[in-house]
Amino acid sequence: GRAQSATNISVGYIADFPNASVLAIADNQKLWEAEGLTADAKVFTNGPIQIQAMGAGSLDFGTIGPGALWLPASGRAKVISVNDIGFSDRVIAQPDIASIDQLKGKKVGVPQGTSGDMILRLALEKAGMTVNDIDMVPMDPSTVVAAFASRQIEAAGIWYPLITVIKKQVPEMKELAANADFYPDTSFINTLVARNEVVDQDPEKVKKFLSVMKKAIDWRAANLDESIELTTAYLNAPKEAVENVARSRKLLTSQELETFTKDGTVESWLDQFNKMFVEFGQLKEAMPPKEFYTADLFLSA
Amino acid sequence: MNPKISFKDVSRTFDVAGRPIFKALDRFSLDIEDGEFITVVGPSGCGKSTAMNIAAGLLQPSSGQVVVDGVEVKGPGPERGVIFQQYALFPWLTVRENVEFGLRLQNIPKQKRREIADHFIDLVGLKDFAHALPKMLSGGMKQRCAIARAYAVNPKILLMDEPFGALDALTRVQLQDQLLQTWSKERRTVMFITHDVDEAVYLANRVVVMAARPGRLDRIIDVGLPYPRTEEIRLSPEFATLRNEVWRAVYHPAAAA
Amino acid sequence: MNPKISFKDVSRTFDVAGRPIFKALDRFSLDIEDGEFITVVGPSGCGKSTAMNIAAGLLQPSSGQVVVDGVEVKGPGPERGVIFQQYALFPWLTVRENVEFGLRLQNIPKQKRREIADHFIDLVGLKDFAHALPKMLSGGMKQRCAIARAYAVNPKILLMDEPFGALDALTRVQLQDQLLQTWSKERRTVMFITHDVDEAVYLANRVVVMAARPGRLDRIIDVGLPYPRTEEIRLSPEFATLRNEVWRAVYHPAAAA
Amino acid sequence: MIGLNIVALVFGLGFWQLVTSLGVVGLPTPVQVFNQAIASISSGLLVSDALASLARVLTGFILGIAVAVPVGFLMGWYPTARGLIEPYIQFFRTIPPLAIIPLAIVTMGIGEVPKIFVIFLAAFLTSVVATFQGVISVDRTLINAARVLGARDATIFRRVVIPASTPFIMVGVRIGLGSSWATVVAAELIAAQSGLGFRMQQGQLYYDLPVIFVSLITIGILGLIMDRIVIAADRRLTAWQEKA
Amino acid sequence: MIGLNIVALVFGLGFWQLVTSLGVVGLPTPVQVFNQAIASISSGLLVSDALASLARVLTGFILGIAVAVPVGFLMGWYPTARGLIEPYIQFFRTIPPLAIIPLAIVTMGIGEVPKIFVIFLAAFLTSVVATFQGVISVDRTLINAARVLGARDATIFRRVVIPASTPFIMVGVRIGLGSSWATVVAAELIAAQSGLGFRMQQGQLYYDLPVIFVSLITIGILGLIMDRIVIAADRRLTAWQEKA
Ligand SMILES: Nc1ncnc2c1ncn2[C@@H]1O[C@H](COP(=O)(O)OP(=O)(O)OP(=O)(O)O)[C@@H](O)[C@H]1O
Ligand SMILES: Nc1ncnc2c1ncn2[C@@H]1O[C@H](COP(=O)(O)OP(=O)(O)OP(=O)(O)O)[C@@H](O)[C@H]1O
Ligand SMILES: [Mg+2]
Ligand SMILES: [Mg+2]
Repeated sequence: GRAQSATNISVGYIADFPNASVLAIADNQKLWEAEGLTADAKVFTNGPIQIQAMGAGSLDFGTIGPGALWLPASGRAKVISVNDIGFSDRVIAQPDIASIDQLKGKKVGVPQGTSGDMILRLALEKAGMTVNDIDMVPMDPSTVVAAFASRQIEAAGIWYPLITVIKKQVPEMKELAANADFYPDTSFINTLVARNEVVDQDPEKVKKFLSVMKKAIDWRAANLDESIELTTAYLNAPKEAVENVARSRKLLTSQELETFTKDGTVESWLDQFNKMFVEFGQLKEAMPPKEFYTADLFLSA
Repeated sequence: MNPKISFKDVSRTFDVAGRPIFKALDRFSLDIEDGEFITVVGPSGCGKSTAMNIAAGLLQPSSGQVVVDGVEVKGPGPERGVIFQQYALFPWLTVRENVEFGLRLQNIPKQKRREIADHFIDLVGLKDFAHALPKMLSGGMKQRCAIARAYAVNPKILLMDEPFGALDALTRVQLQDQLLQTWSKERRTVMFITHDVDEAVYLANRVVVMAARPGRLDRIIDVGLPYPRTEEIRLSPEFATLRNEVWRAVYHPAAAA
Repeated sequence: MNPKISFKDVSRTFDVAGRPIFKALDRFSLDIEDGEFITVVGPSGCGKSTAMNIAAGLLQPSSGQVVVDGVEVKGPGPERGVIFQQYALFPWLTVRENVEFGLRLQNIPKQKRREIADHFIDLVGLKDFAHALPKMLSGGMKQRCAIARAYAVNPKILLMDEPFGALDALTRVQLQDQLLQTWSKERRTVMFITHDVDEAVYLANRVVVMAARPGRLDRIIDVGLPYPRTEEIRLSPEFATLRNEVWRAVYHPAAAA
Repeated sequence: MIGLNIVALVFGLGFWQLVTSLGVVGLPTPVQVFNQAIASISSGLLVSDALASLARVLTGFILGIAVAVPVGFLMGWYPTARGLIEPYIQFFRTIPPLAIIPLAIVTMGIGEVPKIFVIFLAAFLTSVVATFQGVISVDRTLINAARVLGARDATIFRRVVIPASTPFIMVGVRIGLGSSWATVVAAELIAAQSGLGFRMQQGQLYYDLPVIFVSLITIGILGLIMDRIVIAADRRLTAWQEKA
Repeated sequence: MIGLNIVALVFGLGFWQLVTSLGVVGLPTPVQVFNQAIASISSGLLVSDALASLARVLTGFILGIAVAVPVGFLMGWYPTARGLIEPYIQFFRTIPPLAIIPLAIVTMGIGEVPKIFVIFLAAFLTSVVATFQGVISVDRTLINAARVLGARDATIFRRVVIPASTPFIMVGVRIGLGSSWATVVAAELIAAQSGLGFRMQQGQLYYDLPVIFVSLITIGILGLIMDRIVIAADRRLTAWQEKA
């Protein structure tokens, strides 16, 4: 039976390990009940649609990847917590290309505005190049797989588990850059976000939600194998793919996140992204992280 | 007494791109009395159907007007029954449903509707084809179905465009006599187009002869023969004289005005 | 000499769901000699059009066969010209284009095609309407256009289904005489359906009388009158006798076999 | 006909098997897809997805047709209505459903309503054009015949225009049906929790081709079945036509 | 008619202005969009995008129609062809263009070919249904009339079936035109460097609503203009019809 005082919340997520695991754990460990919450979890295919749904008042909380961070940075939602850090993004190339330098003038496929796009730009920057030096071909993720596997493009900014699929077709492919190359300065963080109105009008609700999430994050860090099991069942997804992703990520504890929040690391990550968004042209000007990351709520939850 | 139908200087032109304006009907004037039977004859393309369609309210005159019962015709109405030269059956309805179409619109109850429809279907000899779709009918049968459909709504005025054109001689004579009978019994006003001079004389109070290029009224011939018309009358010398008169009128028209 | 067209025990049934099989044509046999002019009369719905469509190759017989020039008919061909009861003009072509349609298929050069088409358009009195679309024509004009179209391809066999049904009396007589003229001059074989007993006798070598329910051959009446047929012949007592004979044959048929 | 359909099917499967076993493209083989289908069926997911999508498509599609027929009539019959409505119809027909989604979310939230709306729109926009063309192609003689028997516009619409333009409406219905199914994938971007389009997108997340193919083929088969039903209805409704 | 169109337009703009100025939905106002349009025009981007998309749509659309008409004829005329082809057509009609794209890339690369192919497919699949229905709806009497004049199948197709089914083909053409434009956005997912659909996706990426709207409206307007051209052609081609 539902507790008398239960508060209903709606939570959006993307059906992959980093975004769904916290919800799977919260369900399995009955963490919602403990906080008197009843969560209605809704699956989405990407972050921006969750933010749109928030704009329409249909969603309270969501989980988004780094590519969608410009939405909170332009005031459309609030970041309430970091979830984890991804290490699945790569710049990959056909077997005959050995370094970023050799990408000059080559066709590089990239899903624009995603973490794949970011890692490509970071890698180019590191090699002293920009996107103008390559023939950047914007395409959506599954198209990148098809195009790379059939050797229509020479390189791509893309991520696991899609790279697993590509590897089956092109076993000799090269990985020219990975998230680890830029960590910790640039961390491809997954974040939890909340609708602006919820943060403004019902901070208690946010705190309750955050305290559930913190517990789930800790449980996940401590019980990775079980978390993978739970998430696989929760998503009906192929176990292998979930596992590969799960093991590639850096799973922080709430303790660590609190520390990073206090010492300004989180804000510097967000700031790092803000700069990128402005550079890419996605934002004309970004709000300072202080205004869209609710550090106080996170710490007090 | 006012005429039932009055054509007042009705003209109709057709404007076909790239050619001079074509006068299908030129200042056509005609009064048809209540209860009168008028037949219209004239060479092919002289504007007979055009005149009738204007009276039916299906075609706008370019100038002039048609007045029915003192009111200018603005559109069609069920008091003016029309039989079209090209039948115009509803191909998705059976013979009976076609005949019942007009009755439905008058909200006649099902039972009654059925009765009336069956009566007229029988009258035109389509009893065994009540359930047939138009595509299963022969040319003459289609025409008979159209006749039954027009009769069924019992209009005070009947505008008939070569209604018996596709019928064999016997059926034709039967339907002619049938038409004359109900006409006299129920005091209908009939405007009947035909290209059969015999038929024109046999049926009419007056035969209206039209001429072509431009389509116009040429002459009106009074048929002084008594009703009911019989086979005897058809064989009489008076009939022969009238027939010749109409024939001559049609084929040696006066010069255009 | 072999007959030009030979109907051999031709039957045709129509299977309309939910009703007993309908015999539109029942064991119809008829030999038409080369150069013969046959007219076909009979009550509406007796299978005249059905028989003709089978000869044209447009309808499959349920049993039996039609043999033309010693070869079984399997489909239509330009050597058998057809005039349909419902005209069947191509609505997107002008009168001239309709008439030229068959000529194009024979790869006749443009100039020549034009000449032939204009000749026949003139023949049926549509000279001024060569550029008109079918929708701009009156009923009789449409029929005349269909006639011109069939004549233009100069077929050795003409299958004509009530071709003059919608024409006024004068045009009709003109076209009858015209038809007889080219028929005798160019030795055509003609099968001509009509519901006009006068017309049937006036044109034919032999009049084929059909009966209905089931549609079948009832009787063949030899018309012993000489060609060319004239107004005089039409008014002769022999003509009147034949006419009465045909009339009686049509309307008092022998009982079904 | 069914025999030929099966020939076509077998041929198609053979071709697919050939292409994939040669390894020319990175596609799953028919056997892999079949196995995935079995797995999806036994887990019950395929059935629940199919039902979810079917419910959306049916609702959106039927609503779309039901609105398209009278609107098409209005446009065909009253030039004023045509002048006012047509630009919008033409305009929205060129806009991809993907572009409508943000608007649908903003105005209708993320429940079933916006999903059905997107499908409705697809079905409506295609059918309305066909109905309109049907209405203006109705033989004028038949309309005149009805008018002289005393029929008013409403009656003429119901008893003459609709039956006479059934062949056109059927074109709209069939194309609309295809569009509805093709749109269900886009519609299920809107926070669907199940459905064939949703499952396909999930498959795309992992590039799980067998899952994608099972969804696509199920959509294809359901579409095909519904199309057969429409054709059967069409055959009954237009039995009066003299067909070539 | 044009007058009414303008009334409709003004009304629509007014409504849009009203809704946005009330701030009920997060949409840009007409003025904002207009300013963006001016900016895009003066930067030359709008014109080059429009030309790029137009070229793709025109090519794909014309090819689609050109193939659909004979295929529709084959299907309507020869039951064997129909039995073999129809299941595929029905099947592919239900599959969203987005799902075709990876396949198109594998087989056709990332140049213009796959983009045009996707548009071609959209136009073809809708038109073929309409043509097919047109072919089977042709009055049998007209076909008979041609046959007795000596016409063979090829001639009947060209000189009778096509003109007689123009009203149907036009439905296909108009719907196909809409689909082509609606598909251009999906097609330009395939590694496009310019084009209205490409620009729209850029806009979506940056949530730049004015840019999205300018693209959408340009697509709508170009679609509308092409539709008017089709209608004008239709009017010429079917002037022989007695219209209601
Ligand atoms: N829609 C139209 N466009 C152009 N001309 C037309 C149109 N309708 C009729 N006409 C012309 O008007 C004239 C009269 O046509 P109408 O149908 O009234 O003739 P009719 O006397 O009924 O002839 P018929 O006895 O052959 O039926 C014809 O010459 C015809 O060509
Ligand atoms: N497609 C069909 N389905 C069912 N019955 C048909 C079909 N075509 C013709 N019939 C029937 O066959 C019979 C003969 O028709 P046909 O057209 O040959 O008559 P007809 O002698 O030409 O008559 P008319 O002089 O009226 O033209 C009719 O009773 C008709 O109902
Ligand atoms: Mg007339
Ligand atoms: Mg007949």
